Amino acid sequence: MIQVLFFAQLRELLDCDSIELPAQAVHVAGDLVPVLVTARPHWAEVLQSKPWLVSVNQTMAKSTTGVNDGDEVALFPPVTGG
Amino acid sequence: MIQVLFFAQLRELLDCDSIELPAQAVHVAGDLVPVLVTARPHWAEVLQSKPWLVSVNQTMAKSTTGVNDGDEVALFPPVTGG
Amino acid sequence: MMERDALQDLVQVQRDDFSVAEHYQRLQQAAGNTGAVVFFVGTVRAESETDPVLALELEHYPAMTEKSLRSLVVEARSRWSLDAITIVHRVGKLAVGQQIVLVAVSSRHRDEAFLSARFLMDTLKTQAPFWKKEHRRSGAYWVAAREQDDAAVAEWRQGNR
Amino acid sequence: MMERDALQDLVQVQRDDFSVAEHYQRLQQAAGNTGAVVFFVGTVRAESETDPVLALELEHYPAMTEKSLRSLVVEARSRWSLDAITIVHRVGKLAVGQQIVLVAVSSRHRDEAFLSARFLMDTLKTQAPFWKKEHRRSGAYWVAAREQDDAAVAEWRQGNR
Repeated sequence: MIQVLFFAQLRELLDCDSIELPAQAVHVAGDLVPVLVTARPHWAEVLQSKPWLVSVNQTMAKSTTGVNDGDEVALFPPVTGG
Repeated sequence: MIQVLFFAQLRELLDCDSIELPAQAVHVAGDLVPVLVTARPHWAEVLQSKPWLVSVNQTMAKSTTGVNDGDEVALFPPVTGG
Repeated sequence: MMERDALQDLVQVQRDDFSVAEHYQRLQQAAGNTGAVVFFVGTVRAESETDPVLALELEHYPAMTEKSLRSLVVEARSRWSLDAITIVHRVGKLAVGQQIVLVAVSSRHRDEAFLSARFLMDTLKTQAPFWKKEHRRSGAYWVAAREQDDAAVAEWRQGNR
Repeated sequence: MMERDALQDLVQVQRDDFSVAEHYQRLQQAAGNTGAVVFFVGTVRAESETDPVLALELEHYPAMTEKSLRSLVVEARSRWSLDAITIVHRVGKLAVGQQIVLVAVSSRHRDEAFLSARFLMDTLKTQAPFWKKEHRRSGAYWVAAREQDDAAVAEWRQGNR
């Protein structure tokens, strides 16, 4: 399984902290949004409204970054700390 | 009269904190070294060894900056604070 | 939640306030008073007079935050010769005027201290997983990322800062 | 020997040590916690292991020193939007590790705080009438001005920093 976490505005819009996805559907970070939309069609509008950032195992990822079984993945808006 | 102050290495090399010069000899800051050399020939070597900085009334001056009776002028090496 | 990189470095994410005086002392001791120290402190601003920010809520991604800050410290050390680095970032709800973040660097030379402290703040703003929500009288709003913050990091990457 | 420019600004030349904590507090209060504070502190370095600096003697031109520092403050305010500025510079004999100079700026935005603090240090180094004499085991030596310090100021004047 792949653990998917949501943060900040995205967490609020989906009203969800995290979900699990079967590992076989997700090969790279760019697969996440389409797989999530298939799993939760009512999230389509929010997930496709902006290019959310993705991290894989707590490191910023590109859409081509590989995702493996057991990984922790997160989706979130651009960061605004400091 | 014009009050001439010396600081740091220049003060040590001349072994002098300050002297007074008659105002009529000095029109601009660039006159200072030649006038001082005339007044104190044994200072010639030190005064002509480097381009010392000049201030007029506590403001950094160029060689063309005017000098008037009653002004306070200073000669010193490049500054090294901070 | 404390992690050390080089023994001289301190990266900390915390709910409580921090003491600039204590961190200044720690940094100087860790670095051996090496010549130049630059400190940056960011505080919560009211922003607007008509609808002022009353408080700021800082969310973060705990498992990732310190990891990402430590990687910025490693990158700063690869760019400049630095003696000690401190990054402290608060999370939770902060009132106007409260301290949010501290970045401090000690180096033998002032240019390196200034550049690296600015680099750490610029990259922290766009790469560390913190999110700000403003609580104003009229409601609560997530802060939008600023394009000039991304531009600043691009300039560092291209060697133009 | 204390002079204020804007009411928020403090320019001070003194023999005694200064407290970073107290000056941080004063600056934040004077500025009204406006968002970004950058502090620079310079300390006496040993420089060499074989013939270390034991102490630094700082001479200045008392009638000119604060006047020149105040003019740098005025120039910084003309370049950036700043809320409060502090410059403290010590004179007299200072042991290795002791604090020499503090430059601190508060601004609404971090870029302006970083730039103005660096500008003040760069210009102070080449324009304020201080001279350093190093006391080493082998003797006492006047510190030579560094060409790169003049180059830094030239870059500011040309708008390249």
